[in-house]
Amino acid sequence: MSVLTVIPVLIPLCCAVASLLARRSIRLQRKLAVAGTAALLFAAIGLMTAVLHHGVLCTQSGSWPAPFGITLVADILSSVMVMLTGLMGLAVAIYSLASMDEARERSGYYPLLHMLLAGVNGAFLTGDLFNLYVWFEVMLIASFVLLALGGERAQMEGAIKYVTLNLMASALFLAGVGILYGMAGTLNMADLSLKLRDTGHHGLITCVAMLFLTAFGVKAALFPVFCWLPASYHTPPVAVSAIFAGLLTKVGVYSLLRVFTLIFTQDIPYTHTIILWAAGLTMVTGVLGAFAQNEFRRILSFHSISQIGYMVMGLGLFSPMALAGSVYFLVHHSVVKTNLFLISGVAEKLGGSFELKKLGGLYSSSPVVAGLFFVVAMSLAGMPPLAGFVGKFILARAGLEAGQWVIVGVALAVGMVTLMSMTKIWGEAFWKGSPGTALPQPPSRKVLVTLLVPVAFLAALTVLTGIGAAPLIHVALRAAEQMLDNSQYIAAVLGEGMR
Amino acid sequence: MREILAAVLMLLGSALALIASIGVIRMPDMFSRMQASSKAGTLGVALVAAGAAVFFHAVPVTSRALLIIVFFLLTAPVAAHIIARSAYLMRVPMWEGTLMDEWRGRLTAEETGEKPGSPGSDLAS
Amino acid sequence: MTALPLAVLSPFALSALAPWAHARLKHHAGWLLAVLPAILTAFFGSLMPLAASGAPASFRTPWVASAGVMFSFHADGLALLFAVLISGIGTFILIYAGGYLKGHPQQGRMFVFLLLFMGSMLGVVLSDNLITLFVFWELTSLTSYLLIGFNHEQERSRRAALQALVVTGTGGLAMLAGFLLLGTAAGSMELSEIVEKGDQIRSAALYLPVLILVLMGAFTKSAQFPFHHWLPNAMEAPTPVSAYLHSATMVKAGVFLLARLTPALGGTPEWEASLTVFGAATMLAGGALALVKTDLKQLLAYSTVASLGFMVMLLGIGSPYAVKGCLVFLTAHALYKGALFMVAGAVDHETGTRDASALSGLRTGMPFTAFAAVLAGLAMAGLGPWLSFIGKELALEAVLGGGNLWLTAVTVLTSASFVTVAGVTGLRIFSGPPSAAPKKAHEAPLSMWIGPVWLAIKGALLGLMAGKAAAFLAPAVSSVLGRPEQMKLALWHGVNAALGLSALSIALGAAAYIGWDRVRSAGRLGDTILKWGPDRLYDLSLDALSALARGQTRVVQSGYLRYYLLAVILTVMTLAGHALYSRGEPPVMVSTVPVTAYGAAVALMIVASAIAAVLLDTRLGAIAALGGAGGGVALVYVMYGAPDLAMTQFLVETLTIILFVLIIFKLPRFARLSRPWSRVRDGLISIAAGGMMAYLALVALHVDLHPPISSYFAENSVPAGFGRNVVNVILVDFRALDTLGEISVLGLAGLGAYALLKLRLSGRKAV
Amino acid sequence: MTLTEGTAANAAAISLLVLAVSMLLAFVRVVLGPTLPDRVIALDLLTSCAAGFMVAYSVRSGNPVFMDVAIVVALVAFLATVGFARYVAKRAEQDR
Amino acid sequence: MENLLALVIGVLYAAGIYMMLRRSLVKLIIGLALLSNAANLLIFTSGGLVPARPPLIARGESALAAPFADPLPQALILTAIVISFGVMAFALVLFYRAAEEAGADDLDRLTSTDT
Amino acid sequence: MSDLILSTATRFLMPLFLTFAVFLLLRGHNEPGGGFIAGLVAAAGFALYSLAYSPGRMLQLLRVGPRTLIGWGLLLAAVSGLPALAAGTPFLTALWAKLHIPGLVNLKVGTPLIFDVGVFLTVVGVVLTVVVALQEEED
Amino acid sequence: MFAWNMVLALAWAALHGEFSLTSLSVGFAVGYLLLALLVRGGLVGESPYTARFSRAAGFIAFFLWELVLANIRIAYDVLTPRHHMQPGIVAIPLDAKTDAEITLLANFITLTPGTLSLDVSEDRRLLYIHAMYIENGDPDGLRTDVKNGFERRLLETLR
Repeated sequence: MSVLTVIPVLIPLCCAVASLLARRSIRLQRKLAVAGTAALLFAAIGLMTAVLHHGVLCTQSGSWPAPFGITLVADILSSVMVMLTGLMGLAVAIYSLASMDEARERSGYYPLLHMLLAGVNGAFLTGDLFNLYVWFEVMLIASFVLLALGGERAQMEGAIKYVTLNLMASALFLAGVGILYGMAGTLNMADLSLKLRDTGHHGLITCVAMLFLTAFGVKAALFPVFCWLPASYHTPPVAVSAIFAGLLTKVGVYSLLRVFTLIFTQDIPYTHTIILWAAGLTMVTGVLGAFAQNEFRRILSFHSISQIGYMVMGLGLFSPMALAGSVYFLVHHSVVKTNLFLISGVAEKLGGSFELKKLGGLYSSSPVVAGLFFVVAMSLAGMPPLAGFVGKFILARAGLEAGQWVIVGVALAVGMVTLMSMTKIWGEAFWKGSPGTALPQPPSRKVLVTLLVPVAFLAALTVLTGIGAAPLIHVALRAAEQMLDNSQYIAAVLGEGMR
Repeated sequence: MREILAAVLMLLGSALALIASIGVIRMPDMFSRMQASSKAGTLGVALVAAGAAVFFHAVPVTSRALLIIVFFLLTAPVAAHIIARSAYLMRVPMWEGTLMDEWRGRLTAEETGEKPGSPGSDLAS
Repeated sequence: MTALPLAVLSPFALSALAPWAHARLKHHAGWLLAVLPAILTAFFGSLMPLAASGAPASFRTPWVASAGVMFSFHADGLALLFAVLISGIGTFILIYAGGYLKGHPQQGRMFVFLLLFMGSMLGVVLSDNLITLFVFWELTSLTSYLLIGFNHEQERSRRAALQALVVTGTGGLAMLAGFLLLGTAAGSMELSEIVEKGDQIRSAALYLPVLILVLMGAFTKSAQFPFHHWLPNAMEAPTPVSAYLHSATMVKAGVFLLARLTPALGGTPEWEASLTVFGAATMLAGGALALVKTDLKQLLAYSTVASLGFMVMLLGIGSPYAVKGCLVFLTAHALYKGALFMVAGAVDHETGTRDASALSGLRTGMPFTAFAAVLAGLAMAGLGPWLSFIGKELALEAVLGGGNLWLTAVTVLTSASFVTVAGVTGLRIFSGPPSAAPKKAHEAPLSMWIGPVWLAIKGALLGLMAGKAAAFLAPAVSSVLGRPEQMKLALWHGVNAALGLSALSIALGAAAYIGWDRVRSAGRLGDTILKWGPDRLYDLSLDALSALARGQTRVVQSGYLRYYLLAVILTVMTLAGHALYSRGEPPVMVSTVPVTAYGAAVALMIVASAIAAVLLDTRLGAIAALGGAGGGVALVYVMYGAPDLAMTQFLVETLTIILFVLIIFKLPRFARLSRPWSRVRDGLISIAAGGMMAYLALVALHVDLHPPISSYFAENSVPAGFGRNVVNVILVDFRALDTLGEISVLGLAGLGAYALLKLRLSGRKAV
Repeated sequence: MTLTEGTAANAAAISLLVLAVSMLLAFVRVVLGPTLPDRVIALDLLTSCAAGFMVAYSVRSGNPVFMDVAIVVALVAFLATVGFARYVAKRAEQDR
Repeated sequence: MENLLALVIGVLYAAGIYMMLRRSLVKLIIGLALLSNAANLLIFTSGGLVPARPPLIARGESALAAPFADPLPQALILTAIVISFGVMAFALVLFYRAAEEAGADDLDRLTSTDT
Repeated sequence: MSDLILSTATRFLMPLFLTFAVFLLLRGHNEPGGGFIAGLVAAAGFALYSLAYSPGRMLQLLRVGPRTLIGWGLLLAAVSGLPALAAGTPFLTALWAKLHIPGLVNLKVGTPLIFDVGVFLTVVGVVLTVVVALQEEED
Repeated sequence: MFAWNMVLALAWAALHGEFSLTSLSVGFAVGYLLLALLVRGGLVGESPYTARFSRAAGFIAFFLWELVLANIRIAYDVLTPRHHMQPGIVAIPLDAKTDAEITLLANFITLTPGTLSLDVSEDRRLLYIHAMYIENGDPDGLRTDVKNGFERRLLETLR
């Protein structure tokens, strides 16, 4: 049973190595990409079921008992996130088959993709703070390379900012881990939670919490440290943008959720108020940024920021409903944003550009793509009955229950502006007549179908999780309860037998 | 006795290292600085290592000390040589008191890129 | 009763088949698709007795139960009244759309959207749960966005569609917040329960916010002043859309909501004041502006705005007369306005113009259309023995009963305006000599005149058979008033004040009709005012938002990496510093490990190297200084018992230098790029940041909350790990997972560097 | 106190200081330059002194394990110098 | 000694941050290197300093004798050093390629992808 | 950079580097050393060779492509954790066996050592990949 | 070849700190493997080797003496305020032929007083050295010193 907590890391890791060794055969790598991500999804589903039935699962890697070795822990939050990784991985892997250029494939695209997934899953599953740093770095370096792979000028510019700011965040993270170890003498998160529990308003711990907040804030793209995201997300190939949008910032949010529910709960009125403020400002700046853009993927990038604000808002409100909203929003946003990026790629293939000015006429020429975009975009904008609405609704409800009127108002208003910029894309790229510039050679039917299969799959998912939101919300609520009452987590990690 | 021998060796070695570093600061041009560092530095470290060998008086330490000495004796001159050669080719300025240069004469103009009156190129990159 | 949700969802299901039907049957598909709403009309009609008996059909199943969301429907009188109107008019709209958009390449999509809209609208009126209602509410906004923008290649259509969406969407979001608060105040999300708890809600502290937020939603949807502007603009939509959404159904959703919530929220001074004031203002604005328009659809749109204001005002008054008047008028309005819009569409379709001032004498070319128009026009003017006449009488009665002179005056003026508009749209263009229209007028096809004719006749019949109408409307009135209410309708109430006022308004209207041209030229002023009206305001606010967005982005997302870095640094400093300051920082204690002279010298060297790295203006010099710092750090590791670290540090330092040296050749030289003041600023910030980290290091060193876990490693390394180098045992055994990740990082870095050097897609330098 | 006592240990402490000062002096040359080869030889000397420092520290602490570090330093310092020299030579070729 | 090392850490951080705030790519990367050194030293220092007692168990012994340098921070730092080496190597190549694509070392010329 | 003295010296130094590296690798469990350090030393040796001769010569000497080395190294490290799974214990649990050849070897051999070898190979592979790529870039 | 292998075996044993048969043979085996690898890679050709330990010992003694002298002289020059040196670059004709001979000679020259090898000419006939003390500005004396002192002894030892 507990082996399930390792499998989601091992599968992509092994696939990465295998693709690396098979670097001369692209065909093999492609097959491996789809098979590996499918297996990952399968394993994630297994993990999820197991966690839902048996409670928190963990593996003491190397058989070393909990605070000493590295524990891999899967609670509901983790398994939800792992499931997302599997989903996004599979969708993007299939999409890549048709969209990735051969030069990049030859240069190690697939191993990098697998490694990215391994890093992300590692980060989701680890129960050790330093190990979290390591997986962060795995994920980061994989993303660095994916971002820069190809070496076009825009990619380089984006990559420099992305790399520098993320390294800065890593350095902060590392410093925080070091100081925390110096104080508490342990790295296991459950152990830290126990050891820091009774310290009360300890200035230093709060201060370290702020180091973590900033470090994870950078990775999650929170205000005011999100600048790397809009600078870089639109530069790499679409499939890469998509997987980034789906997973990378989520790891930051996940870490915030984990750390600020498990470890730094000594001074909730102080820390979580700051988080709430950051969330509100993130929403506003992000959405305004998007409003100013005129390029498909840049709009999407900025929206990623504002949506991150929603996820973090749940953490700031710190109630079961709010945290459930965060979890739900994480899932929703991954699915939707990945999909929007994928669609932007299809639009580019059909219309020849990412610039809204140069796009047009897709509503008439490609109604299926238009329909898919509309559904997904409206989900992002929080239109009912799609998933985005449910997430926003739960958060708004939680906010009102907590009496946080301002943030709810901001969240709703931001939803409105999001809707406006989604309709901007819709109006410009789809409704508007074709601008008459020379269109590219349309992709072959086979290519188009391969591109649209993951898009349609994810779109169906966003509709389903909207209309049939109940099961997912149930899971999210259970996850939230586990977060708020971390005794289960701690017992699972520390209470198991010694070697 | 052994203690004292070790102490003397180490002090001597570190003194040599100090001399080397003073030489590196004081000497007027790159080549003479190198003369100071490549010899005094190497011997200095070797003496310190020898002092350690004497102090511990055990086979593993002695062999390690020997290894250090051998490494230094092997690498230091090569390092000095390649730096000096590159520096020369780069036309690092020599001390004004330099008496002769039998190499420059034998390098063809094409090899050196000799231009009348061209000063040493700026190496401060 | 599961038939209820099935009925609501059936249009959605059918919409999935519509493209297929259209592909097979082309424009005839409208006839086929119209079967469903016809059946639905009958179905909803059949539920009416249940509602009248006080045991309305309902259905409830959990949706998102944990968040209090039920998928529940409740078919009381009010809901059924609307449902019948929606499906009934929808039947003819589908048929009409088949003819109107004949041959249009995207006609299939029109069917899809219309059906989707119909389903959403049915959902709005039948929902019992607030959130379910909201879901359908927003769906109507969305579908109407798609419908208004149907002529999507035109900029104006897109603008109108967006405007409608933005205005109604904003209101919708406010309403969502209002609903959530309402649910909190009432302790239930089910409307059927909420309406029972009126007193509890009205006395709750949240009452005012709930009221304001809900009104925001209702007013925007129902185009109340000052949010009315989207409705006339929405006339960019094809006529079936205007007829359906913007006269008969969607715009009435707001009225519906107010009626629905009257038992819960109504009756307070706040309610009354806001509804009557906004309603009256809307009536005036709509009525006045309708007079100065010549475009048939614009004319009708503004009069619709005025009608909506009328209904809102009546709900504000809230007396039984007013409610009855409101609902009767609403029904009548839906019938005649739908008919008139379809007429206008048919005229446009056949003649190629909608300019009322340019059209005349169409009766000969389009007899059936003219018939419908005249009937509907009479209804609109409140002249004939039609249902609308009864409604107007009731309304006047109610206004008089309220005793408010202003409202009375407004009502009369608005009614007069209706008369004029009715004259123009129902009479003027059909009478007189035939005009020189762009196209020779022919009668529209059956699909396009059957609707208006039927609706117009229906309006007339309901008036003539007032008893039947009363029976039909009574349950709805009871729903709104929150108690069973007897209802008798009669055409003739005898001569009273209301009749007098009615006559006055007709006279005024007729006068305006006769002098229509003069009225219009006088109304030019109104046009100029309109330029600065809410429509303009909408544009301005969008521009302002845009400017704000651009400005903010320029500042925040400047593109300069160093500002981003500064943001990160300043953020962490502010947060951490404030945490220490406000949470009470622990004091710094003195060192416990004695300072050695050589240790100090090594420390000095690291400091000197770091400073040198900053100050040196040659790249390799700076790199050499970096090497010095790294070496110094390695010596610190040596001094404090970490040989493995020292080795690694040295090796890594050296290899880094090698890499630098290999690559530096290709990098440009240092240049002093930044200005002095920015150097000073950065210097100060970095010193502050460094100081903070130093302070943190010191504090952390002396705060030992718990002893470290390392003793475990010290004890188990040999017996369980079989290694005497504890660090290495940790690396390859205790914490091997870290190491696995770490070599993955390393491997990726190597591959990445390789790929980056070898793959150059920009073609600058082919390899 | 974990450090050893005795004549040799005291001498080691003194040589540690002397070596550290040598490193500092060598570092001064690294900073002063003026040419790259000057810096390189100074850095080379600096690493040699660091190796000596480690050896002396072994004596000071009575733990010979640090001599292994010195071996690594000795081996690897050479590599850095070769790297720099290579760069200088390339520059020389380029300037030619 | 801790005070002194704290000072060193502070200076390393300050220097690293200052270097990163310059406009030159090379300075940026040198700053990064200084920063990672600073972070490592921070971990090392805050884990506690024990002079001259490396965590090596003598032959024949089964456990470390009481005062010993904490091996865990050492293992962490070792990992961190290697990671930052990998990242540094990649960043170096990346920056080189960026300078090549942009034709300059000046970071201010690399602003086209924002907004 | 063809330099007679350097290249000759390299020929003598290379074996030393590599011997030392293998030495560090094998004893890393007990004394300072281990896969990283050994890998870095070995890589330094090869890098020296590459600098003194040429990347091509170095690759000839290495015979396995450095990128393949990375792959094998990662594979070895990852796979060393798998036997534990087969044995029903958590991932990366060490399995040890006594390797005893009378008069020659008396060692405990376990999966952590295999892991360390994986680390070694990866490190060598990475450093050489980058060095070679950069050197080729220069030319 | 064998000798070099032996050296590696010894180094191995030295590193292990125990000169037992086991460590020596393991060291030999490791060294053999590495060397075999290197030979196949074309790094190490066959190198002539004959044991001339006595001459070697004499040479080492001579060299150590020279090394000490060199250091004293440098120290003197460094520590006194005036520069006594008369530097210059001198070309020295070579009798040494093989790579190893030339390299060893150059290295020893670098390590001994006042001289520093700079380069070997393309045709391997000249060794350029930087000398600190060219007495009276006469390079020939220096040349003779080097040729008779170092090169002769070294070649005698090696050949």
